[in-house]
This record gives sequence, structure tokens and C-alpha cells, in this order.
Amino acid sequence: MTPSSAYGHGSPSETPQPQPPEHTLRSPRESPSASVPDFVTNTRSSSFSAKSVLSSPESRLPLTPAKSSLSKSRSPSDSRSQSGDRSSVSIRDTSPSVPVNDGNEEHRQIIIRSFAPRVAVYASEDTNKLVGQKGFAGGLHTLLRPYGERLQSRVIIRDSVGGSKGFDDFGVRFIDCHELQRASIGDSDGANADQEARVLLNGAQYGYEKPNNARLSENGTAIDQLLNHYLRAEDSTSIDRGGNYVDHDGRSNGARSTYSPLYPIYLRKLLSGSSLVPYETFSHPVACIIAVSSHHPAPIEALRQLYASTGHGSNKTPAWVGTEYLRYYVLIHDEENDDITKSTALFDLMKRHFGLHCHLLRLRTSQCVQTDDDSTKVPVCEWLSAEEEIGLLRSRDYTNEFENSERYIFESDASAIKALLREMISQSIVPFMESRVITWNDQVASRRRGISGRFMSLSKRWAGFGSNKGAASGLSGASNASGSNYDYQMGFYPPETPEATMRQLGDYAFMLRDWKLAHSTYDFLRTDFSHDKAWSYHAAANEMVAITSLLVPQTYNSKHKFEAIDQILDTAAYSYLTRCSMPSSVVRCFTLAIELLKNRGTIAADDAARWGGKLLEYGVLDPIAQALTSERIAECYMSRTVLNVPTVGSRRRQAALWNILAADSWVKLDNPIQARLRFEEANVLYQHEHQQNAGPSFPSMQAFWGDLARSLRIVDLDGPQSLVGYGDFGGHLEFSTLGETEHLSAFTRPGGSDKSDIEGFTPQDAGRPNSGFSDRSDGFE
Amino acid sequence: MSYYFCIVGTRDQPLFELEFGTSKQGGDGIARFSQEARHMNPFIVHSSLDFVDEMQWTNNQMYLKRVDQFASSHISTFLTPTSTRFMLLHLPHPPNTAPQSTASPNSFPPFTPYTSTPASTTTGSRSSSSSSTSIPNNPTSPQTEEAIRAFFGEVFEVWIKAIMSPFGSVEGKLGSPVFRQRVVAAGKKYL
Amino acid sequence: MLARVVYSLIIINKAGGLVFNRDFNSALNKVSVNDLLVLAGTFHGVHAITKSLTPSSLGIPSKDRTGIEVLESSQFRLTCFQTFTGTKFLLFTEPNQPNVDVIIRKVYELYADYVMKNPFYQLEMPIRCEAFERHLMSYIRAK
Amino acid sequence: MTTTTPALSGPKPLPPPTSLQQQSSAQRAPPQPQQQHTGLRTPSNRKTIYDRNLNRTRTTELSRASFAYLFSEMVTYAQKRVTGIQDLERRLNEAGYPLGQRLLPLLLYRTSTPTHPAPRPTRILPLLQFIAHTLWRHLFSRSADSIESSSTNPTEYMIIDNEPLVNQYISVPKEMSQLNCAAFVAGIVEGVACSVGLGCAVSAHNAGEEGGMWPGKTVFLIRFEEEVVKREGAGK
Amino acid sequence: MASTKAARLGEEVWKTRVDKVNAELVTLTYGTMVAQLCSDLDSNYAEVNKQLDKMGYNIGMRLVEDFFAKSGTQRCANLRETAETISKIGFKIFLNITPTVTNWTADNKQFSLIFEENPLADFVELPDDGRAQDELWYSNILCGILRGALEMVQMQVEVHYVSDVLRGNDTTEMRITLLRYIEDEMPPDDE
Repeated sequence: MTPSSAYGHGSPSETPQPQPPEHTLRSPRESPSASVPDFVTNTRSSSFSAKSVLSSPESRLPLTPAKSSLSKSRSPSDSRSQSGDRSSVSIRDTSPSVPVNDGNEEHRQIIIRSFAPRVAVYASEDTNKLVGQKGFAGGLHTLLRPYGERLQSRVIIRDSVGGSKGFDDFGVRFIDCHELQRASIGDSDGANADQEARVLLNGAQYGYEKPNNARLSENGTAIDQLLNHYLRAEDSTSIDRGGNYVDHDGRSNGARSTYSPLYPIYLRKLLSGSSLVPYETFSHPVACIIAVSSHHPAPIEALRQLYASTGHGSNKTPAWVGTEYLRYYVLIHDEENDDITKSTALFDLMKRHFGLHCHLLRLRTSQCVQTDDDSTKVPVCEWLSAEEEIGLLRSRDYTNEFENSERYIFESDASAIKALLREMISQSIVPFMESRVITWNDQVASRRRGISGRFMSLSKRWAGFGSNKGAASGLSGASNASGSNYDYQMGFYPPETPEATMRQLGDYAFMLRDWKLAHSTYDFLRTDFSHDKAWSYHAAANEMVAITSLLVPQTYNSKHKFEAIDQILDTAAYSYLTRCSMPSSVVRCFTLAIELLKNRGTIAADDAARWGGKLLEYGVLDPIAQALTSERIAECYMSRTVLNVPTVGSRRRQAALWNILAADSWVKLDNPIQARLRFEEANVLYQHEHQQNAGPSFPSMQAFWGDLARSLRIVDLDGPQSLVGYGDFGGHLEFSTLGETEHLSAFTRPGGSDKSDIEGFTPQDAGRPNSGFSDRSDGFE
Repeated sequence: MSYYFCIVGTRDQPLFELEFGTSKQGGDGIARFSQEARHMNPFIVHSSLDFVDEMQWTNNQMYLKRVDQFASSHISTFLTPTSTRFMLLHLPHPPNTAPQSTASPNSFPPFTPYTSTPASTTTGSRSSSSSSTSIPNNPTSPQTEEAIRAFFGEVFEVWIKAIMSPFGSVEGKLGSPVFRQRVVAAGKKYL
Repeated sequence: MLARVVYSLIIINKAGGLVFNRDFNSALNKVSVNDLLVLAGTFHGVHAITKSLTPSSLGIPSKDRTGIEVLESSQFRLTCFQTFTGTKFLLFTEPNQPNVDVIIRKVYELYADYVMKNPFYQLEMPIRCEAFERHLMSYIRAK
Repeated sequence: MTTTTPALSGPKPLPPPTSLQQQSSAQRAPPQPQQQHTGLRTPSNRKTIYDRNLNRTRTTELSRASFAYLFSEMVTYAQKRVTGIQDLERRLNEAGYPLGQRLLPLLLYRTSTPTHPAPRPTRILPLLQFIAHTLWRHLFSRSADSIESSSTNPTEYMIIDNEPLVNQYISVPKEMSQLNCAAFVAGIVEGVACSVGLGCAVSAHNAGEEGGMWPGKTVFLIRFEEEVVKREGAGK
Repeated sequence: MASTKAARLGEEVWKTRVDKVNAELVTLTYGTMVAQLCSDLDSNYAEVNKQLDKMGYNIGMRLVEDFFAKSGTQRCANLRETAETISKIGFKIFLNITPTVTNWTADNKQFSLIFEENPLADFVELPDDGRAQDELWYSNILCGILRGALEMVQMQVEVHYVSDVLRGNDTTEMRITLLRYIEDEMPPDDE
């Protein structure tokens, strides 16, 4: 044996070339363009995934679910490519040190933007009728929502220490007031009350999670169905997409196909689903729009009534939703039928009655169609929840005209709405939030952080403030003798209690992207909550402590810091799962942690991967989410790996393993395309070891490997030729669906196998006409 | 506990593989890996080599203790001076399964339900997965750590004897039946 | 003042070839290499003959019979030591040099070490072993 | 014929890679005894190398002559099949390499106690210390004479031995003057360093000056790979 | 020379007059030589035996001088004396062992050396290729050494192993046969 060969890594032939450190952070796929500015690579990868989610429209036959997936999933992809360069801008001024690679930044943006202030819409009958004429049956909020998700203009925000930053991707989420009311149903009558309290105590979330301990929340399965639908849609066009996924010549020099483009969609849906819960106020309204139209005989009176319905007295909103949010009054003027002078007069009257937070919105009533001149397309909602999107897909399935999905309004209307939003957000909502933050910070937080704060258990009793003191003490007195403000029967802190207020402070700061303040606030709260055994609050607070500490721009990343985060996440997970059995909250918590950790670069990439592993262990993920998470873990390890260069700290083998696991999951999900991508990547990683024969070096690994290969019809394992299989993939599909699935289900968990033949929808939908999905997707196989 | 023991050469080639089970506390020394686990074990061990490669330079001991965890499988490593890696994957039988049952721990997927690994607040890289301190049950207890150290120590001695032979090599397969006997014996004795 | 001096050493191989000679001082007159070769060959022959002169009446097996062991002039003495393998060490010394046998035995050891254990020495060939000469010199000089 | 059958009652051998269907059936099958490698016979007293105490020959001695003759034959044998001096030294180096690989674990094993396991020499200096003292003492019953590091090249180190035992009886003919048979020892050193993971090339050079005090003085030049030195730097 | 006398001489020489070296250096060096031969002659063990014998022969021819120089023994009267000398002095001062002389034939021309231990074979386990144990004489170099050494003192002998513990035999036995005395170059004197 020759001396040098005695120790593989030592052999001179493999001596690594010196590289700039950040270069090694990049995935090999990007390393060639190491010199390219971040945002370029970023957009590039984004447009890449965009391309791969949807093949070009012309490549599709009309009238396929694929088409709907096309129109649907374009929004995320478009926004992705935009947020790509945006992010790089805002990243510069928020956290210069964060390394940008393989779409991390994009995911960070998705996360940040998903926590947008909610604005409830209370519209009078006539208003909704007016909007209905324009083709927005859902009511006023459906008209405003697409525009609210991203303002076209930069928003300036002052943080608690007086510094101000501009954000280009700020937005608000419009919700129908009925969503608030739906959440509050039964809040009044005692019958359901304690039942709900119980529900709350074991952490179930209204409309978000089933109280029974079903492994997957309703929402979760909805996401699963939606993703599954996308995958089916992809299958149909696998032929022309094969090229996009894997670059053939690249494989030699170690370039790799990217992670599934499905992942950003998954992440977005995961975050869109969050709904009204007591223990975090992100989905509580920050403001509400109270709107009447010029059609109304007695507008002022109508506004008063609507205003009344925004309070508590009318049982309209749940008891745990604070009512101290901003009221914003809008008068909608019918450009076509009404006299503007009357409306302006009315508007002045409004201002006198309701103050400055008023706006006159001038709209045309007639419906606009594409063919009209000065027609403009209504942007698609980026933040539809999975259910909403599925609903949309179904409804679109009735009427098979594609155009139906695209809405148009007049240019003038669009600009009027934009103007309204710009004014409302930058002149009312943001300033309102800023002032709340300042007030609460002075009145509650700083007090609690003061001397007395050190002796929590004692101090908290006296911590009530201002007018709420009575209410707070009264409530706590009523609810329990322990002197805590936590209402054990109902399982929540009344909004005016210091704890609730501080949580709101944290959330406001978060939504205003003042991570530092948010962090310190949550960090302070979690001790209170654990003292009160308010576990859902406790869990949520811990989650946010971790998230914010990862969002705070870091000049350096210390291993120590990440270990601290380890503990916090563990605590959050324990409270969510063991104390409250709220699995899907853990999914969000960990998924965010994974993305943000990964975003921190190589040191944290290991941790990210580890949390991914834990998340999978918990068994709380949907099948597809499981596969995607496995891919994500592989991606984390890839970010520490330079192919063909034995570097200390490389994670080549880990990456290979997780690619294999992902491939296996995809096979079980009966999705050979994704499976092949993972398999090929694993193959590249394993080949690195010994070029002569493909696959892992352990003979005992070959069995599983070979079976996977066979099930994927990858016969010739080494060299790019193996990819030839992709070309005629469509032909193989039914083979690998029927033949190999139960063959492979040797590996599948009990019940896992039935997961694998999920079609577009679950059985209970089967009766409905819209179950046409499954038929269609079958049609492609 | 079920064990998968593998000696890996510096080129990631396996030189010796053995499955066995707990002999302590009335164990019958038989490994009870599910079919899936048996397939995954080499993959898991192989992937743990990443961590071993890294620790090789940060930790100059031969016994690196637990280097990795995958689901409820734990991987302990002994690194010989010649960078030959002794990899021991140990998988506790879930509390509910009696030694005789043919339940499949570590079948993948699914990952073991989280109830079997309560989220603990260990900041270490991997979290404990059982409260019992007995070697057969708890992969993370100090007792287990010491038992494995002893096992590795004995294997190390036998391994040296094997490679001292002019016809043995640190990179070559360890085919001698006597060697196998001795490793088996060491497993019986300590695990 | 010339007392107790080792003049020179000659080594003759089995076949009577001269394989080594070294002068330790200039006392003896130099003779040509040819003369040395002749001396070696002649001595070899003479040694053999003298050996066969041994009276058979003594009943000594031929292989145990020894040949000539000392030649002496009034100026010097030549002591011959033949190993069991047939190699001859000829040591020229001052006539009343004591315990020559010890010296020769030591020389034999040096030969066994630095000649016979040297991979680059071929048996029966002329000896060119720097280590041998070095140790030989230092030993004789020490005397 | 075979006196040994591995006691495999307990553990199963790993199933050979087969297709899944076969495995699922094999799953139920009882553990079949290890098939391959039952060839080796052992004496009826069952004495094998595995029964020898590793410390048995720790201090045993043989005559230096016996080593000299073996080494001499090794050189002669090698000489017959090489093209030149470099080639000869390479062969000797390769002959020594396995000794390094074996002595490293053996000596560390011997210096270990249950309570104080010997550390692996994973950095350059500890490694050189180990070689120049522990290894040298064991093989040549004395330490090397000095360790030096190149002032110009951070990857180069030197171990110096004034009279290498292996060269004791050897006189290299003039025409091969640059040859140094201690290349064998260089191989041992290289075997130790490389197998511990500090990749390097080691060569033996004559440094003895004519008529000087140490005519056989030998320098073992150790050239570590860039990567190794970089890692050192990173570690610090 | 009487066995005990030889033994005493051997002891004395070994203690006082022999330079020593660590045994493992010798063992391992011989090991690499044999391994080298096996690979050079791609495991043609018959050839390896021959090569080892040849090497031994070369050594023997040189070693004998050292033997006499160090031990200063006289010529042996007969083979029995020679045998004792070989065992008690020869093997003693070179390998620090004294194999047992035994199994004489009636004509006193053949005997065996039984090796209780063999420093050259410490650590050795023959390759498990199904042939080595039937074909390879690992320590064959010793045969060559005896042949070469005795030839230098006018004894032509045939030497071979009849058994070796490395082959699974219970003893290691070497058989030596005296073929003839090589007479002096001088014609034997008549009468």
C-alpha cells in the first residue's frame, strides 16, 4: 500500500483548495457564482424554483387541475422572485452579517411577512352589495385583501429606540369581521363555555385544530391535500420539467438540483393558516375598517351601529380579543350613480363625528371585464390559507373556464384602493401601533422590568395599571384565589391584564419588526406564564423568544447562543405537545426555527437539521411535509458540504442519508419525480467516496439502495446516463405506482401505505362533484 | 437493547459487521432489529462518520462516546489511533416491547412517536430517551457509557492482535473467525 | 621505541585470494600490490602443505589438522589465524607483541560484524567496507 | 478438518444483500451460522495470537545480529528488483510503513491505563514527541537525538538520529553514496504519522560529515501535507 | 560437547557478548519481509518457501562467522554435538531460544528440533485463503540459515519443517538430515 493512500483524507490528491470562508457556506450549486451579488443568486434560484413549480402554460392542455395549480402557484413564485431582491435590500439594513444562500433569505422573508397586522372589515349591507356588483361576492374585504398584502410603497417604521427603517414588503391582512365572530360563537352561553375552556386548556385552537387528539390538524391535512394536488399537477408535466430539475453536465463538477420548489409553498401555507387564538395576538385585529357606501340612507347611523358591533358588549368578538384596536372609517362613494358633492359633504360630517381616521373611497360600481379599456387585473392573494385555496380550486372546477379565476377592476378603482391603503397604513395603523408599543412599554413592561419585576410572584399582583386595574384585579379575584390574572376556567388572560397586554406588546413589536423589543418582552413573559401554568401561553412565548432571537441581526454566531435556543425550543415543544397536545403548533415552531437557524449559516445548520430530525421524530407531520422536511434537513447538511473536497466539518454523508430518506418518503407518496431527484443527489454524494461503483460504500447498504433504484427505474446508477430514465418517465409512472408501491411498502409504516394512495382529496369529499381531482390526476398516470 | 457493531476503514469501507443484543439482565444476546431498521442501520452509521471525522481533530481521545443519534438509535464511536472507526449503534427496545416480542424499533418511517422521546431540556447535541439507568434500556446513562467503553476497550485489544499479524491490515477485512468470536464474547461480557 | 606495534593486516579468502590489506603504520616497507597478491597466494599454498605435513600417526582427522600459524623474522612476526570457514587473517606485528591472539579474535569479530552483516559485501570479494576500516583503525590505534 | 466454528449462537450474521421479498422471508428464518472464514485451523490447545498477551514481548530482546541479517537480506532482495537508488529507498520505505501502522496502536495501547487512556497524537508536536521518544525507545532503546522544525517551510520537520541502529553494520559503497538504508525507518515514521491522519512524506538523508563524530548521522525529513498544517492553524 | 556445557556457554555468550535489540523489531521486520514476498510472488507459497530458504542460506553463510567469533566454540566431533551446539548456542545467541533436540535416527544422521516458541512467528496468523496453512512454511528462513551455516563448516545438510503451529499443528518441528561432510580441497592422505 502506498503511504498516502493509507489515510483517505490525507492523500495529497484530495488536498482542498484554499477558499474564502463564505464560499464554503454556499451550496456547490451556487459556488460558481460566488462573486455574484447575493440578490442576484437569490433571484436566480427563485426564478428557478418558480419555473419548476409550474411548467410553462403552453405546455399544458387546458382544463386540467394542473392549470389551476399554474394560476394558483404563480403568486408565490412571482412574489418569491420579487421578495428575492427586496430581501437583499432590507437585509442590508437589518442584518448585514447573515449569509445568503440557497433560498434561505427568501424563506426568511416569507416568515417575516407572514406576521402581518390583521385588519378586520366591518362593512354595511349596502357596501357589500356594491362590492358584489363589481364581482366580489365575498364582500369588501375580498376586494381589499389582495392589495393589502403588499403595499406598493415603502413604509417607514420607528422602533422603540427611536431609529426608523423603511420596509418595502410591509403589508396588512384583511379579515372579514365574521371570522372574529365565528371564533366567538358560544363564547356567550355558559353551556359551551366550560367545554370550550377545557378545549382551550388542552390547547386546542378555535377553527385551527380539532380538540380531539387527531394526529393531524384539519389545517394540516388541508395543506397536505393542497400540496398533493400540486404534485399530481406536476406529474402531468413531468416530461418537460425533468430538464429544469437536474442539470446533467453539472453533476460531474458536483452541481446539484435544488430542493423541492414545493417547500416555499408549504412554508407559506403553514404560516397562512394561523388563526384566532387567545395565547398569541398576531391574528387579533390591530385595526378594523368600518365602511358604509354612499347608497346608505343613514350612513352615520350605520357607522355607529357597525362601531358598536366591534366592541365586546355585542358578543361579536371573543372575550380574549382586546377591543382597543384602531377604528378606521371608510365611506365608499359610487362614482357612477351618486353625486360626489353629497358624498364629500357626508365625508366631512364623518370626520367631525369620528375623527381623523376616515377615508373617502371612490369606486365604480359596474363590473369590469378584461376587455374593458383601463381594466387591470386584481393581484392574486399570496396568503390564502390552504382551505381557502382548496375551496377556490374546487369552485374553479365547477366552471371550467380558466378566466373565471382572474378578476379585473378599473384602473381608477385600483389606484383609489391603493391610495386608501397607503394612507391608512402609513398614517393610521403604523403610527397607532407605534404609539401602543410606546405606551405599553412605559406603563407595563418597564414597570414589570423594574425592581418589583425581580420578585415576580409578588409584584405581579400590583402590576395592573390605569383604568384596567379594577377590571384586572376583579377578574383575577373572580377567576382564582392564587392572585394570578390567568382565568383557569376559561383558560385565558383577559385582554386588559398585564400579561395579555405584554403579549400584545411583543406581537406588535414583532409585526413592526422591532425584534429586540419583541424578544425581551417574550423572554420576560415566559416566566410569568410558567408561574401561572398557562401552558399554551407559555409555549407560544417560548416559541417567539426563540424566533425573535434568531431574527435579531447578529454580528457573530456563538455556539453558546444556539445552545440557549435549544433549551427554549425544547421547552416550547414540551409545552405544546405534552402539556397542551397542540402538535401543529410545534410544526410551525420548529419549521420556523429550522429556517432561521439554517439562515444563520454553517454553525447553526447542524442545529437546524437536528430540529428537523426531532420534528420528524414527533410524528406530527403530514406525509408530504415529512418528505419536504427530510429534504430540508439534507439541504441544511449540504450547506456545510463542498463536494469532492474533504473539508473538516463536512456533512456529505448526512446529506446523502437524508436525501435517501426523502427519496424513500417520496416513493411511498408515490411521487417518483421528487424521489428521483433526491436519489440522484444522494448518488452524487455517495459516489464521491469511490468513483468505481455507484452507491454507498457499505455492501450492507446496497440492498436498500438497489431496491430504491429499481423502484425508480434507475438501472444504470453511475454517470449522467442514469438520468435518461427521466425522458420517458410518463410511461413508467403507472408501473411504479402500482407495481412498486406495495413492494416498497415493506418499509412503509402501518397506515403509511394507505397515505401513499391519497389522491387530491380525502374520501369524504368523494361524493362531491369537485372530487374530479382524483379522477383527473389518475388520468395522467 | 439491540446492537449493530461495525468497524470502518479510513476509506469508509466496512471491515467487520456484527449484530447482537443485550446479554445483561437476562438478555438473550439476540438483536431485534426490524427489517427496516436492519436496512437503515448501515446508512445511519455511515452518516455518523461525518461527526466522527470532525471530532477526530477536536477530541484526541480514542473513545468519543456518543457521537450521533438518529430517531432512537444512538451511535457510539471508538477511534483507533490509525483512524479506524469502531461504530456501535445501540437501539433500546421500546419499554412496551418485551425482549421476546418481534416489534420493530427504529422502523423508518415513521420516526418513533415523540412520546418515547419526551422533549427534554438537554442542551447537548442529542437528548435522552429513557429514564431507566440499566444498560439494556438506557443508551445515555453513564453506566451504558462505561459498559460501551469496556466493550470497545476489549475489541481494541483484539483488533490490535488482528492487525499485528503481517497478513492483517488496518484497511483489510477482519475475517478471522477467532476475531469474531472474541468480539461476540466482549459483547456478551459487557453489553 | 618501536615496541608493541601492530604493523598491518591481511585477509585471505578461502581460495587464497587477497581480499583485504591495511597498514597501521609505515614501519614496514611498502611492497607492491602484486607482491602482496603473491604473498597471499603463496602463504595459502604453504599453509595447505604444512597442514598436510601433520603426522597421520597422531590420528587427527584431516579437517582438524592445522597449518602454519606463525612466521617470524627478527624485525617482525606474522601471525596467521584461519577460521573454520577457511578465511585467513594475517597480522604483522612487532616480534614481541603480546596477546596477538586477542587482537586477531577481535579483528575477526569486527569482520563478522561490519563485513558479514553488510548487505553490500559479496562473499569472497575484496572488502571495501568503510565501517569495517573505521572500527578496525580505532581498535588498533587504541592498542 | 476445522477445529473452530464461531460461537454465533447469539448474534445473527448480517443478511447478505438480497432483494426485499427474499429478505422478508429470511427475516423469519433462524440465524444461520457464519459461513465464510471457517478455514483457519488452530492447534488443539487452541493457542492463537488472540490468546497471547500483547505485553508479552514488550521488553523481550533478540540479538541485534539477527535483525542485521534480516535487514541485510531485505536490502539485498530489494536491490535485485529496483531501478535506482530512489526506487530502492521507496521499497525500503514501503517495507517500514506497515511497522508504523502496527506499532502506533500497540504502543498507545501499552501506555494506556483504564483510568488514563493514552490520547491519540492528533497534532504535529505530540506526534513527533511520540515518534522520537516512545517509538524510538521501543525500537532502538534510546530516544532520537533531536527534533527540529524548518525555519523556512512550516510543513517540514526533522527527526535526527546520530547513528541509526539499522545502519550500524552497513557500509554503503561510494557509487551509491546518497543511499541511506534508514529509509526503512523513514517508512515506519511515515506509517505512524499517516495512519494517525497527519498525512506526510518522510525521507532519510545522510548528514554525517567525513571523519566527523557521527559519520552515520541521519536526518529524517518529514514533509506534512498543507492540509495538515492548515488544520493545526485552525485548531489553535 | 556435552549438552549442559553447551547450554552454559550459550547462556554466558548471550548474557555477556551479544548486542541486543527489541524482539518486536525483528518479528515485525521478518513479518513485512514474508508479506512482501507473498505479494511479490502473488501468493505462490511454494515459491515463497524457496525464496525464504535462499535468503536463509545467504544469512547462514555469513552468520556462521559471527557464531564462531562470538562463541569461540571448537569444531564438533559429531552430528550429535553439532545438534546440541546449534540448539543451545546457535539459537540461543541469535534468537534467545533453545529448541529441543530429539527424534534421532539410528544412524545418527537425522534429528529434529522442536520449537516451544518462535520469535519470528509472534503475532502471526496465516492468511485465511484456504492455501496458506497447507503450503506456506512461515519460518522457512531458519532452514536456509542452518543449511548455509553448516555448509560453511563442511557439512551438507537437508533441512525442512515437518509441522508448524501456525498451520494448526500442535508442535513446530524442523527436520535436519546430514548428507555428507565436504572434504578439504586437499586430497585425503593415503594410508
